[in-house]
Amino acid sequence: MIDLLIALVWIVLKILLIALPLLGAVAYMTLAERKILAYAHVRIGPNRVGFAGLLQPLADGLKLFFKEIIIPSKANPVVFVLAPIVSFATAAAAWAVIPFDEGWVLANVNAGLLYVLALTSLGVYGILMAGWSSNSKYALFGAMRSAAQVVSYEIAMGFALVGVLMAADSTNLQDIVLRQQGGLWHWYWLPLLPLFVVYWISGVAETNRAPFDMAEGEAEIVAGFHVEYSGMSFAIFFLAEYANMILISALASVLFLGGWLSPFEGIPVLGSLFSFVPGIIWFFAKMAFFLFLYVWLRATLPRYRYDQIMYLGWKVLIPVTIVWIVVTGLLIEWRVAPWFI
Amino acid sequence: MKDDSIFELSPQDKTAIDTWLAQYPADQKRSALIPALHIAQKANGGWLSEAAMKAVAVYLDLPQIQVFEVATFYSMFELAPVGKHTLCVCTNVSCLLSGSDEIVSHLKKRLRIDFNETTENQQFTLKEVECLGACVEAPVLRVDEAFHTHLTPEKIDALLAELEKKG
Amino acid sequence: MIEIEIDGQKVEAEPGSMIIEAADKVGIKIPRFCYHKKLSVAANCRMCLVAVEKSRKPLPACATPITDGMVVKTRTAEALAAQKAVMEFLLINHPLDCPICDQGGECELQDVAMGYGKDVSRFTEGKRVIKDKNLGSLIATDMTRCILCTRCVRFGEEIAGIVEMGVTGRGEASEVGTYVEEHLISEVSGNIIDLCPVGALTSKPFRFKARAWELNQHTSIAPHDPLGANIYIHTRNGDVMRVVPKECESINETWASDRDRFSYTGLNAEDRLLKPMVKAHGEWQECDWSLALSTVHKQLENIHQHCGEDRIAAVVSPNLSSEELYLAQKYLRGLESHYIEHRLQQVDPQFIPTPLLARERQASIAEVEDMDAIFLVGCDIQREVPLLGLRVRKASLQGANILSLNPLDFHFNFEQKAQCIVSMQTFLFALAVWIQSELKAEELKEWPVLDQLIKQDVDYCGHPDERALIQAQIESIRKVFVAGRQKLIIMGALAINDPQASLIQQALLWLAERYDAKLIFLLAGANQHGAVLAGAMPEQAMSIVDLWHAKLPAYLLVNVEPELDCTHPALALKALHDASCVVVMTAFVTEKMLEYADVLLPIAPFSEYAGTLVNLEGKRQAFNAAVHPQGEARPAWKIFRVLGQLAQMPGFDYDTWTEITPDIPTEASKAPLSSLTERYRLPQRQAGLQLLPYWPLYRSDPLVRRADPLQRCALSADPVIALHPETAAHYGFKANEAVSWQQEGHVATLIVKTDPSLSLDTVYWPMGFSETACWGALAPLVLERMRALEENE
Amino acid sequence: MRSLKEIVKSFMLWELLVGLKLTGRYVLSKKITIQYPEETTPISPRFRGLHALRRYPNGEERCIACKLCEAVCPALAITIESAPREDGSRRTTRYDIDLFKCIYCGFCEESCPVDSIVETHWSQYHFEHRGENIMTKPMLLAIGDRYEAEIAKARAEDAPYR
Repeated sequence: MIDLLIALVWIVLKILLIALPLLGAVAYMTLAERKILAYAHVRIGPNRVGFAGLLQPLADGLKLFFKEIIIPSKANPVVFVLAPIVSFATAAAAWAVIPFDEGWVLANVNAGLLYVLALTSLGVYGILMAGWSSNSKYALFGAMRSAAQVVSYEIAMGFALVGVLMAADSTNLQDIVLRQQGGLWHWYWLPLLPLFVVYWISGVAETNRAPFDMAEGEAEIVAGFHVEYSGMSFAIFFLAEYANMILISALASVLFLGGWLSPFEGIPVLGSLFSFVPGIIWFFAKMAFFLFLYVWLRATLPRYRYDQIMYLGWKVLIPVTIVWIVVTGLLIEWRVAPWFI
Repeated sequence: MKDDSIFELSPQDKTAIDTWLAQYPADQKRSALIPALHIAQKANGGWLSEAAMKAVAVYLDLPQIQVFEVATFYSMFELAPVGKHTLCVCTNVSCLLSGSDEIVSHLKKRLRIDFNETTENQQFTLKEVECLGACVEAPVLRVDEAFHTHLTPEKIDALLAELEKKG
Repeated sequence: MIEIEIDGQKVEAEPGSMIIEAADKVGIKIPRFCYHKKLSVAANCRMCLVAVEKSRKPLPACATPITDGMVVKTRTAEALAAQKAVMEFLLINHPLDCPICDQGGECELQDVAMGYGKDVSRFTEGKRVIKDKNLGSLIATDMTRCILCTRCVRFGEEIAGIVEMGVTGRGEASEVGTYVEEHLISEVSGNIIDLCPVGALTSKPFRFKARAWELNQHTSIAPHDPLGANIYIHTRNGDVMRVVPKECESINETWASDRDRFSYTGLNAEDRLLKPMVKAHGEWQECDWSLALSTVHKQLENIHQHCGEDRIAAVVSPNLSSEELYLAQKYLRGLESHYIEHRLQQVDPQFIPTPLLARERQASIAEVEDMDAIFLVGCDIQREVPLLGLRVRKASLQGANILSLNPLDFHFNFEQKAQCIVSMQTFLFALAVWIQSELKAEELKEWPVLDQLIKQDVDYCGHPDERALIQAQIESIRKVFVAGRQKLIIMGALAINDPQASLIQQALLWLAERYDAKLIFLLAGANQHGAVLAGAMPEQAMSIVDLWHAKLPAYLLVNVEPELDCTHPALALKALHDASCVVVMTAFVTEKMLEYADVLLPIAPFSEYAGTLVNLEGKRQAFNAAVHPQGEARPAWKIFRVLGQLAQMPGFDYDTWTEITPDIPTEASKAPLSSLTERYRLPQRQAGLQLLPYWPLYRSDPLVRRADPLQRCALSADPVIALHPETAAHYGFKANEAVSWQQEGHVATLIVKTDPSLSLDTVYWPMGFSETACWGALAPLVLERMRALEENE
Repeated sequence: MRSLKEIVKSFMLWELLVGLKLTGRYVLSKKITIQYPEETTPISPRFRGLHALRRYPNGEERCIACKLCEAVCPALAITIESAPREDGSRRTTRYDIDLFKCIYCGFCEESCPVDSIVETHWSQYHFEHRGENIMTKPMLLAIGDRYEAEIAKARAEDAPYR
């Protein structure tokens, strides 16, 4: 009984250990995004609140916290309130299987990859619920677009992951990382390069980020699914979006860049020089790279048109993944070193 | 001091105007306006007061503005009190070429007045006028109703002395 | 017609007309300042210089008569150079003060300077400056701006007959003005504002108020006299800013009288009524329309039910629109009363307003100037209908003989060939003398009244000498009148308001028949014609005086201030004070109204509603609302509509005023009374002084009385009564003496002035002043008043 | 051949990379932001900020109510009412500028024959209540009085180019 209680407390502690830094990361991700976008615009960005604007996320959070939550009179209040919760819950739950370092994982599930895939797909329900319950045409448009987009890119993403699990011969994320041991050239990004690219593109699309942010499309449907949301309910959507971004970045690191593994493993001098760096730092560094890429893309690309998104998803990404799954199969069959020995 | 706001045409003046009126058709009394103004000017001591012009208007049965128009147009009608003698120097082209500026400056110096001014003893008023139509005898000076021609400063001195003597 | 060529365009024009007229006809613009089509040619501005083939120099288009085959070029290099040179000269002395000039934006000089002027002046010497003149309360001057076109001078001499302005001085010292300080005394002086091509003469009440480009223009009809002058009302932000004439050759040509032009200044007078008011327990309270209208409805309905027929009287202004008058009479007749009266100043109910007469005798306004002989009867035409006076003057200048039978010599601005100045009650005798001279003895028997008149001569016309004089004067008038080919008789307000008006009218009708002359009756107000057509008068022969005498329980006043607008004002006031219910629809409140009225309903003055007016020649003209009604004021027709609907009377379901117009008869019903020659009884001749009420030009209606600039202008009358010096001496009055007049308990102190142009025994009594609104009963009371005074002394 | 090159390029995400390179370069470039209240950019003498009505040195207001500014104003922001003053001169009785309507085009200043209405270089102002956006004549004159020195200097600097 006591053991059980201790185990429960331990689990809750571990959850908090993941969730709280995650919230902090989300907060500072917004600041980072604004800063990076500003830099790309040759501006400085927020620098007034706190030193170099470091308290800006806090100010934003406070502001949102004190804002009134308005529920439109014709909206369905239950679904309307539920929608942001669903969005954020799924984004947070997926973190259960992410390995931060060897053994540092909340739930070492064998079907981790499938679990992640399932939860990221569930996230779209939050958007759908928000869009429908708002009883606003813009919100509904946004939700419909989002649903269609997620369904389309789910396939390409799924195929890309099929390549990974073929290569690793496992769906346990820990195992996948461990299979990539041996330095920069042993990671899966190289043999599975097309799948890596497709996965990344699909990931951007899954999280409704630029240039695939059709669901928001402020130019034509003002803010899409969350047009009627304000205050904290809006903030939760925001949290979910950024949590998802971080999740996708983490997954990309795990699946293609060797998770917590050092890039210099096996390289004579550098390997031992960097051996003191804990795995989690490498993991965060890789995640940071992907997060930066998110913002960089946003600063670079204009929004796709709806039909272009569909074209890209169905006619480019899916065929590319199918082709490369076959190639991967052949690579495995022929045991191409150093990945498939 | 004479009150300038009162003026009446004397019976003699009226007869004089009537002789002029007789020369024109009965419905065109306006034709006699200039002679009538001359008569009134003489009667009023060499200048036309507003009262004098109005009296002429009443006598000729004209709107008074028509009398004002004529009286202000011609330089021989004085609209402000003048001295006993009016000296009108021509400063137009012919006279100027024959030395009227010398005559003018001499007159001004001699009388110690400028144009359109009257000497302190109320004897002379100096006026600058346009061509008097006697260019062959330039420079010309009109004193009251007489022309004095081929002027020189000496001639002027003599003339003024004579006029002053006459009083 | 001969043909000339202007700028390659063939133009046909009258021989003797000028190039500029031909060019204007086909719309070729030649710049001009001094030329005006209604004025003589002066050719002193030289702006209209054009090139004419075979002429060595450019010629002024306004002063060059056309010849057959003439080839004119208005825009050749030569013509343009001449025009530009003239422009430069004109601008030499013109100040550069367009920003503070009221003419800016509608200035002919500004417009032409845009086309022909240089942008930089070569003139570096000092500019001429001229002292401003004070021309009275209507016209502001900035004479430095004058370009000496002399349009105003020529207008004064040629059109208005005011020779007060002229050009004095010469050369650079020339200036337009009056030379001595003098106010313009003319009833049409405002036109020089329009004529002035620059900003030298501008409107004083409008001074600095608005810019031409800010104004919205609305067509309308002047509401003060029966001419129906076409005007433009200029508004800005819902306020009337000014009134200018609208060209209408057949009515007002290009002119407007000062009354029409400046009456707008009274529109927003301080005593303007903006909310309905109801008197409750002796206290006035502002209320909303529904309460006010239901109060009116209840009170009138109550009187109608308890007192029976014909117990409610409506006194309506003849300046109202036909639609209002029509609904007013419909409403009143719905209350079973026939007592609706618009003839505020007429005493003789038998006088027949024009629509009842044969139309072929009616002269049109434009015809007046073509007449050879015009006979004015009891008519101060210049001050009754100023613009018709201009037409008569025009006729006079074209050689017409103007004759008059008047109670005083009005000193018109045109020459009169012969006149007969007698007191009003001698008018009939004078006309009888004329008719007698035309008739055989037995024919005269058909005119028992005249017969009686002639026979009663000694009684009727005082002294035989006077009688002989009248006969001689009438004979000279008759001779001149008969000699004319086109003849016109104008019966004026003094005759129409006379107790014997109908007899005078019959005599004039007879004369018109006899000589095939045209007739004009100068009815009071802008729409008396329309009022008759709309039926706004009783069927019975009764006048407004009878209405006051009837002591009715209810009176309804529409746009009328009885003590100022009606004859016998004291009687009117008494009747109103005694009435149990007085409803006043008015745009303005007077103190008297607050005393006698029970309900005050604000109505819209002429600028704030639309309708039609019928002018003296029977022409129906529509006018438009220029602005929205101020406050809660409403057009009177809407008020009557609601009252009719409240009373559930049929025929009040109108949505717009235009639906009412077709319901108004266009022909008046035939004269209800029988044989005209028999129905009269000769009134008793009075001895002694006779009161002759008249409405001065600027006291004629509530709006004009509130137009402050008009009240301050030189032509505005004082509440001063006038007597012939002999009459005054006879009664022992001195000029400018204050005299106390009494009648029926009313005491008033008035100033007497003497005027030798009056006829003997006539008291020329200005109306429209509260000071003079102190008489009221019928005829012999004037004498009583005098006796009372004598007793006092 | 070219199409083959195109296909390869598109599979290599060439254009994306070019784009990323461009934005990447800007991310690293020097920033041009001015730290506003502490730093300001230099202001041209022609800068068009808050309006003012000027006076002559003797204290007489310049405006003569010619209404040209009202007429020229493309946003209909100016409302003028005029009447003769006691001394007979032409003056405004009302001169309102609605700053919500004003587009700061400077036409009013351009059209003014007496240099009365001007736009100062003052651009930092705000309103807290409804109706404060209407600048009335006394307010405009007060602004003119306060900034007259600056206004006169700016006009003088710009004068040679007019």
